Order: sequence, then C-alpha cells, then structure tokens
Amino acid sequence: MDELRRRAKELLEASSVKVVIGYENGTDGKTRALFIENPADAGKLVFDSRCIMNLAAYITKHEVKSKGKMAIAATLPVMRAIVQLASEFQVNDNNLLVLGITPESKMIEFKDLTEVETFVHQYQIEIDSRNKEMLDRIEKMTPSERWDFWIQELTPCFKCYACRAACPMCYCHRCTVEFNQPQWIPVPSSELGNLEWHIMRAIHLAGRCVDCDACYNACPLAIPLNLLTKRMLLDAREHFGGYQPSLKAEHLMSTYKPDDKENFIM
Amino acid sequence: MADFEPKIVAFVCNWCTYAGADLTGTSRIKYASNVRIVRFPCTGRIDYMLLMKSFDEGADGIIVSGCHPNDCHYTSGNFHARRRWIMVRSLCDFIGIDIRRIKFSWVSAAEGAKWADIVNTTVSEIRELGPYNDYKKVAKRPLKEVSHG
Amino acid sequence: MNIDGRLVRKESLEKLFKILKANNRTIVGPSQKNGRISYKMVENYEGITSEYIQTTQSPKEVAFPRTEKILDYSKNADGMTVKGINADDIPDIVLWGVRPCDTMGMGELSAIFNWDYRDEIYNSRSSRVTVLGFSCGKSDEYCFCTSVGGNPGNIEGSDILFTQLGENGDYLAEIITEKGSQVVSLASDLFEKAENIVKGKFLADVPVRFEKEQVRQNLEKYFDSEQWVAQSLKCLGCGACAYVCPTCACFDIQDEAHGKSGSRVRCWDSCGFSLFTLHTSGHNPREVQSQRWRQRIMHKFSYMPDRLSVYGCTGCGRCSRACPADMNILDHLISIQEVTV
Amino acid sequence: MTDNIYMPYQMKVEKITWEAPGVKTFMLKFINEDDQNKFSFSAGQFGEYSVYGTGESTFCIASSPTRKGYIECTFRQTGKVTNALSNCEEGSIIGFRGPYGNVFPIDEWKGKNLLFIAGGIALPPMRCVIWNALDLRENFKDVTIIYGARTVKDLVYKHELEDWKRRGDVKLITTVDPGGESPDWKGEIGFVPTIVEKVVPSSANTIAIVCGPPVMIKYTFPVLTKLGFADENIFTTLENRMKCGFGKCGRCNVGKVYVCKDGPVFTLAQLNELPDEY
Repeated sequence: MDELRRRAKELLEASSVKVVIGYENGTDGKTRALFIENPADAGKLVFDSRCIMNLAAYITKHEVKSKGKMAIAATLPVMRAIVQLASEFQVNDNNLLVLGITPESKMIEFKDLTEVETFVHQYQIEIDSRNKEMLDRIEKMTPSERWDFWIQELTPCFKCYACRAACPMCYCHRCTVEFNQPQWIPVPSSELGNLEWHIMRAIHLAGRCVDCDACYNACPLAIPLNLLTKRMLLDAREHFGGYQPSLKAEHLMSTYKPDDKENFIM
Repeated sequence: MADFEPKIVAFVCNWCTYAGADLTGTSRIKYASNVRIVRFPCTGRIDYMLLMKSFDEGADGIIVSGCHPNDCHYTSGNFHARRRWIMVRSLCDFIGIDIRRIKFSWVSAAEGAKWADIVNTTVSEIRELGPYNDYKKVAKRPLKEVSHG
Repeated sequence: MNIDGRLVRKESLEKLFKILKANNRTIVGPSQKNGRISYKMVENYEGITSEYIQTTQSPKEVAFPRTEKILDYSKNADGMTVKGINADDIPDIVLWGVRPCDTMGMGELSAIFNWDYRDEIYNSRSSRVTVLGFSCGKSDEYCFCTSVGGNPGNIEGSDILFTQLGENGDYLAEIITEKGSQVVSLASDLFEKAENIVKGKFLADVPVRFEKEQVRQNLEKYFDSEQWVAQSLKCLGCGACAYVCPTCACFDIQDEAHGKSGSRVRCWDSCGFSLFTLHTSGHNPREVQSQRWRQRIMHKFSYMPDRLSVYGCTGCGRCSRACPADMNILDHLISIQEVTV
Repeated sequence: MTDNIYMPYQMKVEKITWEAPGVKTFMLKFINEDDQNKFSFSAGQFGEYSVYGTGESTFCIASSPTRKGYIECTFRQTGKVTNALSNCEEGSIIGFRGPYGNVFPIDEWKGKNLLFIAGGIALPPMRCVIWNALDLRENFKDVTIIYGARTVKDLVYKHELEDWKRRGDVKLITTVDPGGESPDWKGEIGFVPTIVEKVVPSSANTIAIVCGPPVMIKYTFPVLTKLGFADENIFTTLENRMKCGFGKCGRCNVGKVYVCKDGPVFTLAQLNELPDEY
C-alpha cells in the first residue's frame, strides 16, 4: 500500500496532521496498530487482509486524541465506526482525517466526514454466513436450551473486559461496571455476573454496533459474544427497519416513532 | 404446581398505573397479593437491569406497566420505553430468559379493573409455570471455587 | 543432586491417568474450547489436549482462583456469625500437563502470598496440588523463559517432570519431590528403569533474548522516560495480560450479600484498569494508560526483584499471545535493555 | 483454617458522634474479650473497617494507643462502605482488621517541640498522635497545633479543640478558609499555609507533622522548609487506595514503596525520593 505510505509521509511533513494511525507488522505474522508522528516512520505502514483490528477504538483515547489532528487508515468497518463516533460528537472534521481503504483495497482520501458517510451508505451491514448459521442454530433451540447454551459459553469469561476495550463504541471514561453505588454488575466473575455483564454490553451497543467483530477477535477465550450484538442488529432491522451509522439521522435507542409496532404489550 | 405462591415484582409508572392500582383498591376490587409494586416516575425510567436484579433476588415473574401512548406525563417516556422493551425482550429471549414471565402492559389511572385483571392473570400463569428454576439453579450454584467446571 | 529418572512408555500416560482417576484424584489438565486451551477438571484422558506450545490460560487457578470465598457471614438476632474457610473443603488436585515456565510461576506466586503476612488460604490450596510437569519440545517467538532464569526442562516447581524423548517417543520421568514419589507408588510398574538418558537433546531451543539484570538496572532510572507513552499507545487497557499471566497475583476484595447472609470474595484484578488505583475523591495516581503499563513492567522487573528477590515473570509469553493489541512484552523489554540512560 | 488474615475482629459500635456534616466518629469495642486484651497498636497505624455485605474501607485509628479498651475512627460519608457505615447505629456490629502500616516514631521525639498542622478531615490521623503526646506531656517541650477547615462547622472534634485551648501547655490556633467564618468566630481566618507563615513557629529542635488535602500539603511544605525545618523532621501520611492492607493486593504502591507496609507515615525526605505517582 505505497500510496498510503506516501500520503502519510506528506501529511506529516506538511504537519496537517500530528499522528497517522495505521497498521504495522506485529508478532507471529499478525498486524497491529501503529502511531506515526515522524514522517520517516511512514515506511512501516502495511495494509493487507490481515488488518482486521478496528483502529477507531484509538481515536477516542486521551493519549492519542491529545496529540492533535489524527489521520487514520480506515477499512469499511473502521469507517462505519468513525461515522457513528462522529454522530456521537466524539470526533469531527477538525480532529480527524480519514484515509479510506475500500473493500477492493483502493485508497480514497475523504475531504470530510460527510463524504465518508456517503461512501459507507453504499454498503449494507451484512452478517457473514458462519455467524448467521450460528444465530439460526441458537434460534431453533428451546428457551432453556438457549439458557444452558449461554450459561455454558459465558461461564469461562474472566471479566478482563477486552471486549469492551477493543470496541470503538465503548469509549465511556467510566463504564457502568466501574460504579459501585449501585453495583449493578458484580465485580467477581461468576455465572450470573458474567451473563449480566454481557447483556448490559449488548444493550448499550443496541443501535450503535457496526458489526466489526472487534469484540470477538479481542476475547482471549474466543467466546462468541458478538452473536449478542448481531442479534440486536437483526432485531433493529426487523422492528425498526435497521440502521446505518449516519451523521444526521437520529439514534435508534434515543428516539422513537409514535407507531413503533409490538405485539406483547397488553 | 397448584400450591406454589409465585413472587411477582411490578415496576409501574407513578402517574397512570400506580394511580390505577390505587383506584383498584379504592373501588374494593380484589387482586392477588403476590405482587410487590415498585413505583417509578415513568416507564422510561424502568431500567432493564432491574429485571435481572429481580430474578437474581428470587422473583418468579415481572410486570412492567405504564401510561398508554400519548398519555405519558412526560410526553415521550412510554414511547422510549416501548422501543427499549422491544429490543430488551428479544435479547432476553435470545439469551434464554423465560419471557413468558415478563409481562408488559399499558394501564391508565382509570383502568383499576384492568390492573386487577392483569395481576390475577399473571399470577395464575406464573403459578402454572412454577418457580423460575432455571435462574435460581444458576444463582444458587455454589460460587465456582476452582473454576475448572 | 541426583534426580531419580525413570522411563515411562508413551502409552503408559493414559494408564497413569486412569490409575489416578481410580484413586479418585481430581485431575485438572489442559482442555480445548473454542480453539483456546485452559486448565479444566478433566474426567477422561481424551479430554486432555496435548498438541500445544503453551495454553491460553495459566494453571494459577488451582491455587489462586479467579473468584474465591474468603469468609461467610450471617446476621442473626443476637449479632453476627462470621466463618472463615474450612481447609478440608479444598480438594486434592493433580495438575496434569504444565510447562516448566508455569511450575516456576508457582514459586513467584507463593513468594507474594508468603511475604511478611502468610496467606493461609493460598497455602492450603497450593499445598494440595501435585504438579505433573511436561518439558517443552518446541517453542515459538513468544517464549523467553531462558531470559528470566528458566529453561524448557526446568524441574523447579514440578513434582514429576516428563520429558518426551523425540517426536512421539517415550518419556523420561524425573521424580523430584515426595509428592512425586507418592504418585509413582500408585503406579510403580509404569515407571521403568532408565539408563543415562541425556535430557538436553530433546528440549526446545529458546535463545536468551535479554539480560534481566541489565533491564532491572535500566528500570531504576527509566521511570520518567516518555518511552512508556510511545510503547503503550496501542494498549487498550483491558485485563487480559494480567489474567492469563501465571505470576500476576493482584486481587480485589468484594462482598456479595443475599438478604441476611453473604460472603466476602477475593477475585482477580489488573493494574491495567483505571479503577485499580482510583480514590473515592476522584483523584487517580495512575490517570492514563502509560502509567499503568509502566506499573506492570516495573512491578515484575524492578519492584518484585528488589522486595522479594524473585522476578515477576517466567517468560511464558502468554500476555503477548492473548493481547488484543499485540503489546509484545518481549520487544519492550529488549528496547528497555538497550536504552543507555 | 487457623489464622485467616482476612478475618476481621468483630467490633461493637459503642458511641457515634457527629463531627461535621457527613463526618462521624465511631467508638468501637471488641466483642471478644481476649481480642481486646491482646490488641495493641501505635500512633499512625490504620485498619480496614468492614460492613458485612458492603465491603471494607481504610481509615487510620483516630484514638491514642495510650487509651486502652477501645478504638475510634472518623470518616466522611463519600463511598459505598462509608455510606453503609453512616447507616450503622450504636450497638451495630462491624468488622475491623488491623493494625497495619508503620508508625510515628514518638519515642525519638522526646525532648523536642512538636508542631502539628492539620487540614479538614485529616485531623483524625493527627489526633491519635496529639493525644498520645499529650498523655505523655512531660516528654516534650512545647506543643503547637495549627488546624484549619473550610468552614466553622467543618471543624472536627470541636469539644476536644476546646479542651486543648483550655490547657496551658498547648498552643492551639484554629483557622477557617476565607469566607468560611461564622459571625462569632474568634479564631484565625485564612488558609493553613498562610496561617503557618503568620504564626512563624520556630524550627529549632522541632518536629513538624502535617496532614491534609493534597493542595494544602503542596503549599505547606515550602513554608516549613523556608522556616528552616529539615526534610527528615517533617512527617506526613500518604493516602492511597487499599484493599488488603498487608502488601499483597498490589495497588497501593508508589514506585517501589508499598504505602500499606512502608507507610502510611513518611518523612518529607522519603517523599522526595518517591517518583511522582501519588
């Protein structure tokens, strides 16, 4: 991806951005986040199919954001996360420049976030077949089978909160689990405590999750917790016509339509 | 499970359903005493974590009730709540929480009879379903000492 | 010190497992779920996974569980009854298939729990564990046990150490402790005589990557370096590295109340979280992630060696393997060693 | 299991005094008699006070070791445990683990002047040392106490301030922040550092003990140094988040130093060697 390296070098030399966030080669053939402030390091930037980590998790981090204007190499999921973060006033045109990488690995430098939004709206959020098959398999179970399935899947969780840390949408300075008056979610990892934590995480992402799988990829125990947020995504589509991260549209869970349909309220 | 007395928690909005329940009392309509009513300023304030905590503490059924659409004292509390309950209810169903034990209703301040009817039907339904063993089984399971299970 | 070395046939391992089960011993071994390997209670030999360089989680849970009751209380009419932990409720455990870096880690955990005040809850758990170690035949770029005083055939911390003699060959079993001989006495016919087997030939080659004394000295004057910020920019602030680490022993104490009775619970905690040092007044001595990442390295490579004369790292590489942001501790330690402050 | 180091003593709340808005003092007695007799501590040590079902909280022991048979603690209602503590009435049962931490070296101060400077809710750790010194009054030359708070009603131990004022052998100066005085306030008005400058205590053969909120500490130390106090003669206590209290849970360290084991009492000389991580 020489075009990305060249552009990053130019931006830093002209100091129109203070830091360029991209990928570099990591350990054991993996790629990892790279923060370039000195134009000479631009050569380290790489881009290929291994780069799936969602870099948007960094643009709300104090130590990165306080460096000044950021440029970010953004694949489609990262762009969706950026648009959603922009609609939640976390980033704007003065502190973020998006170097888009299209699904065909072509680089587009977007002038501003509205351009990113129009690009993102060309693609529908699709749940891949493997996860869809898992969702259907769970759907066919009876409620207590589903209950046993989730208790068994979530019990190994040792509450390291890597799912929360890797998610670009989880940027709260102090998360609900870090308040102890009241202590909604028990601190120790226990069967019910884990379940309540993952339910709370899924609900706080309702209408905001961009289905980038960062939470699943971050989990040290590969717990399929992204199925919960995918379920919320499908529910939003089924009941409210779905959502796309967008700058102007209202957020799914903080707005309503007088004629929202439901069949269970007596 | 005829002799089982279910524990029901009712999260109700103060302006309509609570007043409706009041009306049920003043008009001497009898309804099952298994219900424990918790008053909230609005259905919009009823947090989904309260459902979890109620089952944690041993509830067998939950009623959530508030003002009819367009009657909300704060104009949009029940609209927000409705959207939230649609999403929360389907997630609870996906997780395997028994959603037959969570009842949602609109009860205005004038519908004392409807409130009594809702409580009675809920109690009899939950009595049929029996205690919520799935949840209690996990809650009571001794703390996984050495979590190698 | 001559160690009693025996030969154990490849197929005898399964027999040993069955004999231990027959003597109703609880066996905790590496077992796979979702493609990740953690130490779990295993009922039959097929449940044990054996093709791995290192497991995802460390075996520290047998002695330092993620959630552990330390006392029970119950309010009653005339006051409060508070009961501690009854040591007899803790089961005897055979820990099967542990790498030498993990058995070495047990020593470091016990150094923390027995420094000054002796933590009898930890001691009663760790004293009930019989450790069957397996030397490493292979290693990968994450491993650096030789740089922190360990080696792929290190007997420290194991009761019996099995070393496989070449690709799917038989095993050299070194009986190291009294507990080890008890296990041998249960199945003495499986442990045959072994003549002059050179163990070193069959061990993985783990190059020494840094000089731990040099890192420790550099750290003395490295506290205010802004390298910490550069290194930790990609750290996301989760607890994965601390929770998979065999020597991380930081914990939190929480109360769980259910009506009139309840319990006080000790559970894992991580210096990577902001809540770890947050004061009720809102002041936080470690406000940003670089300070927390510094604490992790300083604790393991400067404070522990100084206070407990034991390093807080065994070079197992799990923290780098499990890190969602690929914070490779080895790269950082090497860069700290090269710095001339 | 014999000695479970996490097992608290069971304590009965004998007396509760309201010190200031949200600030209470508990007098605690050991329920078990021989715990009472075996228990001993020194000035400066702290403990973990626990409300079963809520958790544990760390404060110093505010009563003097010379007063046997009970211990006292003073706390402000801010967090989960202190809120639960505030709901306790006289007679309720709480837990106490301790004593932990190091001590004020009172024996080394024999024959010296003592200057106590305290701010707001930090008087409790000092009060333990003050009463300890006053109970052995003959060991020390003159004793000066400078104590300030935000407003008059925020002053804690009001009745003891009166006792100290009436005693001939103690010089007590109380102050309130500007604007915090009540109409009939006769004490000083001004921040503690400015009052220390005004009182100009002599530094010859004097030990200074300073406790207060970080901002007060920050401005008081330079004043003392200017007055000629040597760094090793200025003592203070450090407050850090704690859970175990005996050097295991790993959260209270400042650099290499564990505040729960090597502190909470430090001299300014020791503080200057610590990295700025507190």
